[in-house]
Amino acid sequence: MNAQPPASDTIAAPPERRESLWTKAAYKFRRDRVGVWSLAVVLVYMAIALGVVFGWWATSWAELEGGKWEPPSAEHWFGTNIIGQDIFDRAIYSTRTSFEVGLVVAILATALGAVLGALAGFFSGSWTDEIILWFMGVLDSIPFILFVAAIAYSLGDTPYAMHVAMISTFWITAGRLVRGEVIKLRGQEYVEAAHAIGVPELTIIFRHVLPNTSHILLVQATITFVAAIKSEVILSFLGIGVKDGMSWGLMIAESTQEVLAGFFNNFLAASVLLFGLVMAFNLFSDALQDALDPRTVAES
Amino acid sequence: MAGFSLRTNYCVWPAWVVLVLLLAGCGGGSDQPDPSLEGLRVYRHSTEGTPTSLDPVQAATKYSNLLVINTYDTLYSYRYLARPYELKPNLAASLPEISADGLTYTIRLRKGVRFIDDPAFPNAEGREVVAKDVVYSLQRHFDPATRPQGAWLWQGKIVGIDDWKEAGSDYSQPVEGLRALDSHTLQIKLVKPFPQLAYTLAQGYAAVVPREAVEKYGREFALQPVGSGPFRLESFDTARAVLVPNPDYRWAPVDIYAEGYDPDTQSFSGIEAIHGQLPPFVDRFELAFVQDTSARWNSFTKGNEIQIASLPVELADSVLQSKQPVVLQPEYAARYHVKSDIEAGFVYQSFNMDFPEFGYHPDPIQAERNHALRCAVVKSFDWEARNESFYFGLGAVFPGIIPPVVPEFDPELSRDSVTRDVAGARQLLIDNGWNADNLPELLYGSTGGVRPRQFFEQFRAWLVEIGYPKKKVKLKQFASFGDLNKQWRESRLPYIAVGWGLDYPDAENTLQLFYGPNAAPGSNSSNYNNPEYNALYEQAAVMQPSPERTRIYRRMNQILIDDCVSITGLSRTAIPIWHREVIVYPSSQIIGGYYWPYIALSDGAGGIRQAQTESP
Amino acid sequence: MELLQFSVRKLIAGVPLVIGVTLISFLLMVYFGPDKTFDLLGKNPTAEQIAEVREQLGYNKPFLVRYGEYVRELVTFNFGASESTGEPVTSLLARTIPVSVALALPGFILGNLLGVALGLLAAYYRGGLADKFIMGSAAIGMSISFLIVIIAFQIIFSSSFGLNLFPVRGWDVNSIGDYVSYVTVPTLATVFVALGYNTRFYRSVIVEEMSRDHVRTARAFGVPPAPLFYKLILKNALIPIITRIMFSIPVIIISGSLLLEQYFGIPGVGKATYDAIVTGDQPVLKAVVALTAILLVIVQLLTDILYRAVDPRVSLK
Amino acid sequence: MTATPLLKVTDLAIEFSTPQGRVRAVDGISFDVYENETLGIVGESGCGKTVTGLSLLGLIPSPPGRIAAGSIELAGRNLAKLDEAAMREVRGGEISMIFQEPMTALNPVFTVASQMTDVIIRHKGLTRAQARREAIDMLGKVGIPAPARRLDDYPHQMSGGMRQRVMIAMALACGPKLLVADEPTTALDVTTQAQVIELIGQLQREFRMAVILITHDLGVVAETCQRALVMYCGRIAEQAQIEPLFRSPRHPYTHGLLDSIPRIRDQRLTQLPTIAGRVPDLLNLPPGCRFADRCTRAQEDCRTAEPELTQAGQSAFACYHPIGHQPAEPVA
Repeated sequence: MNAQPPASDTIAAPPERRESLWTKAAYKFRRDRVGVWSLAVVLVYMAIALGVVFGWWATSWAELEGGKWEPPSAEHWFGTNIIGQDIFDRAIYSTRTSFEVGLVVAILATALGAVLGALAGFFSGSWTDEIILWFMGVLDSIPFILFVAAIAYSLGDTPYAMHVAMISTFWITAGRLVRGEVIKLRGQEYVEAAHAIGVPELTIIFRHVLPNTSHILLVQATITFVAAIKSEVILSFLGIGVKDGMSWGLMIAESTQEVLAGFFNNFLAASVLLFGLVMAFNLFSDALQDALDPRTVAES
Repeated sequence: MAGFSLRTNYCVWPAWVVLVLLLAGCGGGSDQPDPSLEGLRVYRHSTEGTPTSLDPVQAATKYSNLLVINTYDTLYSYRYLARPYELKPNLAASLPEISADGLTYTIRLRKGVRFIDDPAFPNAEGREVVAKDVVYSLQRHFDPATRPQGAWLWQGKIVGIDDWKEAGSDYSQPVEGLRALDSHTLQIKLVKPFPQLAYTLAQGYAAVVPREAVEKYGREFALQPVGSGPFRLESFDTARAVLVPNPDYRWAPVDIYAEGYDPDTQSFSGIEAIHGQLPPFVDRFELAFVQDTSARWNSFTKGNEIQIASLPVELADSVLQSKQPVVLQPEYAARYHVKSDIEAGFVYQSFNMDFPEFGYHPDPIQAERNHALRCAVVKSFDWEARNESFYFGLGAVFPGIIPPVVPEFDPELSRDSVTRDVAGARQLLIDNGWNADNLPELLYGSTGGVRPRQFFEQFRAWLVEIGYPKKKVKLKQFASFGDLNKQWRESRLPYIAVGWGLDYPDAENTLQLFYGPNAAPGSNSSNYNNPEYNALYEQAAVMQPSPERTRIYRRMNQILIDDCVSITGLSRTAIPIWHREVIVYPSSQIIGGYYWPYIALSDGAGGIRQAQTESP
Repeated sequence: MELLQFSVRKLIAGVPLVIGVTLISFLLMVYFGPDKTFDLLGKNPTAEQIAEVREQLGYNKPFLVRYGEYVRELVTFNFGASESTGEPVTSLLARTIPVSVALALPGFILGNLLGVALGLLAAYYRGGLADKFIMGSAAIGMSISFLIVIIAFQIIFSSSFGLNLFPVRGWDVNSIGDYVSYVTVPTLATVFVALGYNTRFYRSVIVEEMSRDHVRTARAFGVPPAPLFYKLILKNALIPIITRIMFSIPVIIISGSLLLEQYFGIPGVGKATYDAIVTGDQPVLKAVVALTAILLVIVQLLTDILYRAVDPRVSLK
Repeated sequence: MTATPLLKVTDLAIEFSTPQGRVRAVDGISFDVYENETLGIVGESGCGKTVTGLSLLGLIPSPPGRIAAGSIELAGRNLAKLDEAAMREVRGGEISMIFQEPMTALNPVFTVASQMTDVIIRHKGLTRAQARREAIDMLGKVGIPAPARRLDDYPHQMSGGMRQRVMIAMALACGPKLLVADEPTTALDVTTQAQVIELIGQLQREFRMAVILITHDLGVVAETCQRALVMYCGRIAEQAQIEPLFRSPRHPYTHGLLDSIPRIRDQRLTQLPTIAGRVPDLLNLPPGCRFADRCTRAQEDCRTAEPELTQAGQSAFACYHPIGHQPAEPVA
């Protein structure tokens, strides 16, 4: 957790309580057994994903290595699929896809939310704010899955259509949270001091105010990560998700035709791995939230 | 500081009550039969696709076509049990009288056939179907306002029809080649011989509609068939349709021998029970549109839901005892019948010859290299594996584009073009200077969904085996078939994977797929344009079936094989499976949809279930 | 009178939202949406036929003209007929929306009632075993994909491999019995998936309200737990609850449960809309989008009025 | 002042369990309150004074808190042993409490009438109409103009001072024997503070009840109380009548507190003396005197054993090296 606000110049130093917020949070988090374990699980998944990126394993996920629907064996741990591809390799490879989708969407959506939310919050009451709020309201109003489908279809065959679709809806929550926090921070002395000595507004926003919302952004990013992974599965099932490569959603989509024949390998491999990651990330996110919430000090 | 307890329990008892009640309530649901259907003979059908429009001019899909030909009358239809498919008169009184030059067709209509009662008619009473209705129904394909999809069948073939359209599609103006000579005689004059004309009149496109209804319902006509067919539509939405027999239809006792009954292959279905009986044999025909394979199978095996489905390929090994012939495992055989139903059509993949990377190239040397590349891809393709993975291993793999269901099929043709030869393919690439660096990127276009993706992955793996870099074989999935179709029609994809369903059992229907003038936006998505082939096509197209014509067809087929334009082909085998209580010999082909009126329910004792009013 | 003025003001203030929603949706779904042309053409079209269909579909007109036409249709709420089936859009909506509502409502109500009940129990036994168990289950429920639940539930409850209690799919509703039999499995799936989220939500709302100063005041004056919970705390908790429930309404009505409708073959508006997006059926999309926007404005108005009824601090001014 | 105290708190200890372990927020304090007397409890935030106040009404948040030891006797009844139902009768009836934040202490979605009459009906068994008259009467007594009209207002329609008056009216409506006022003026502006303090004093005389005034504001204590406890870190540091406490504080902590009050007569603007250092962590208390680390007078013995509260002259204090010279003797 090194998302501390960057050291700032002497004039408008962020309040000291930030430092203590992060150290306290780290302290609290370390004492949260569930949180630590879930983080460990997430890290294991991440290591698997990195291994795929670097080509250490699951390199032959696309090759036809065996017969149709071979049962699990030493060679194919989860058996093979309808065209003889190794299901274990594909499930492992999909970890990477999940992380890619989750990270890209979480980072970009949170960043977009942070920027627009900070602008709206800092200039709250102005036209900038009105327009951003209007935009949020509008995007919020279109039912999620239809909106995503519409974007995915209008971008057609772009491999990143799904990412774009998710980012353009998921940033809103982050945006609203940051906006609220910035409105609070705006009234603080150090911001007013920076104003008084003529620090440009954008510098104030992005160097002095925004870093102080980083605890909110971090939690929101983890929540978005989970949402993105779960959405990927459904969108891939509907055929508007992952275009290139392999994902758990595609594996589950593939399995819907097989489970009734008793071929559960695709279904189990994908859903168990998916469940594990989502569960771990959910718990991690909760623990993080608790750790960063100043109100939970006295709680058991 | 937040947590405190209220120490006494009773403030949460309502929460407990809610929980307990809800959980108890959840167990209560049950499956009850609809009392209003008590005693009715209900048959529950299923198809894997949903029809969109029921207007005959838009009956482009198998699913629309099925409903159209069963609610409307067509001049001709196919015999129920005859294989290969045989045409028979339907609304027409007999097969057409054709002039010696093959240009004038005279068709006499059955008398006394009436449209169903509908508010569109005076007094809401259905009137008689006359020859003018047939003229009107065909004219509609040349009226852009109706958004017709079948015009290509007759375009440039019926005298004056294109001019009629050009002049503004005015129904008050006559078309020279399409006339009602009297109330029950229709005359069609052709520009050039069109031996397949009678077949086209058995398609849903040619179903006969009353002008009154078209004008009364406007766009909604597409949802409200007003025909003279064996059924009338009671309700229709995206999930299902309900049909009831048309009581005024010309029902007649069934003569299964006249329908082409073959005891050797068909007696298992118990079809003899309907011989001599007077249809309709069901009172209510429910048709569910179930896209999802597993949902369809679940519904089928429940017992009280759909009674017919196609066997999911995933289940072949657990349900079937043997595949050739198809025999069910005993526990299934006790409940179901099954048959193997080879497709009247085939799947194939094709290069788009418009693309200089793979197809025609102004430089003859490069053109030759491209030819070698195409042939290498053809050799890489493992039709047997494709068949094994996705078609129970029961599909018919055949060289070229003349599929086994048409009479012109040549069983003796060399199977080299459908035999995998990795070493040969590699050698071919090396000989022609192809290597991983200079091989062009191959973009594989398909619709969305799981199956097309599996097809692609399998194909890519094969290409990788002949030395194609994995990164150069790319999948491009499109949102809808319309979008993919658009890419083909606009010649924007270098490689197409496609299936073709026969509109009629004549190889002309597949050979036209490579006829130069049919190039994009036409049906020739390969944009193949070979003068020799084109000339042969033009020659054969006007010929009546004959050994000479068959020879020309086969010559054309060979040209296509030699040019390595297409990787082809496979006629898929569907395995319809149905409950034993249903007496039917189904066909899932677009030309096979005429069996619905003959479907009967068994009485469990070798006979058929009679309507309740007749049996005490 | 105050209410009427407020409503009018609020509806006028909703105009930018309607414009925004329709503009963005129109742009995405209709203008850049899939091309319907080739769905409406046969296997072997000519360039002339393609041009005719494009003309009929209005693809050749500039964006502003098309949007302008849309606005006119929006005002008169006359969107014509589906390009796919020819069914008038109004009758399509009238046919599909009740199905979606009937499908989604039981799950929605049960999910929320159970959520409140479990949230209350968890809050009540806060920190105790019951709380840990309930919240642990909620975390598990939240981590299972809806898709997996649907597939599993269909096999468990409806198929001959499982309990075989309910119809696998379809929607052939003529009586209460039919309704119950068709709606049960989708409802169970919805409840299963929504419950985790709902329980967490209600628990946090209730815990939040329980920790308010005025609750301590009430206890300091000897208010017994039952009125404290069901009168004092619940009325305060109603604001977030109303918000959550009201803003679910447009979603229930418009997108329904697309996945459920798709998987269980239920002819609801979610599937109809999805099909329209996939095939570029402009009239249906236009109508659905317009309906969404209008519903939203109405829901916001109703929500504000409800807030007012619950919380005297909210002013309608 | 009668011989028997109205409230007798003996060796009261209150524990909270935290993830890091158990914490004694209040650690063995004893004090008496007599009828018609105002007792001040003073200390920095976190010293345990509010928890002490809440414990009198059985309002310690539980879990995580609980009364670990000691007794709270109100007119001879041990409140610490009462069950919840009996305790509810005490709350608002025999003991009332008013809180620091008038803005949030009233339920925002119910009218003042509803909140007041509920309490009156519950404790006095009156009809709604009678309760209403009573409420109007009480609002008049606490100085709310046009009480009959204001009764149907919602809290947000009133100013902070008015709300605190409403709180007081509610608290006194059932004629409690003891009023616990927890920082009743902290959130108010200065003029209103004075009025509210005066009101409490006036009503105390009128109703002849005992008041415990919990505050960090020594000025308020000096003005209203007869006696005061100074608490530090869950313990009583010093306990005395007001006059000696302010004139000659014995505990160095009391001294430090008094020193940090600005005095008007100091014309020069100098930095106010503050008590250096931090309050020790309740989880890691030093072995000796809890104040030792911040104390200028601390010596070796202060760091080994904790000093007991001892009576010396007019004060009782817990210190080995008190200010002044009186010899120490244990409290009786």
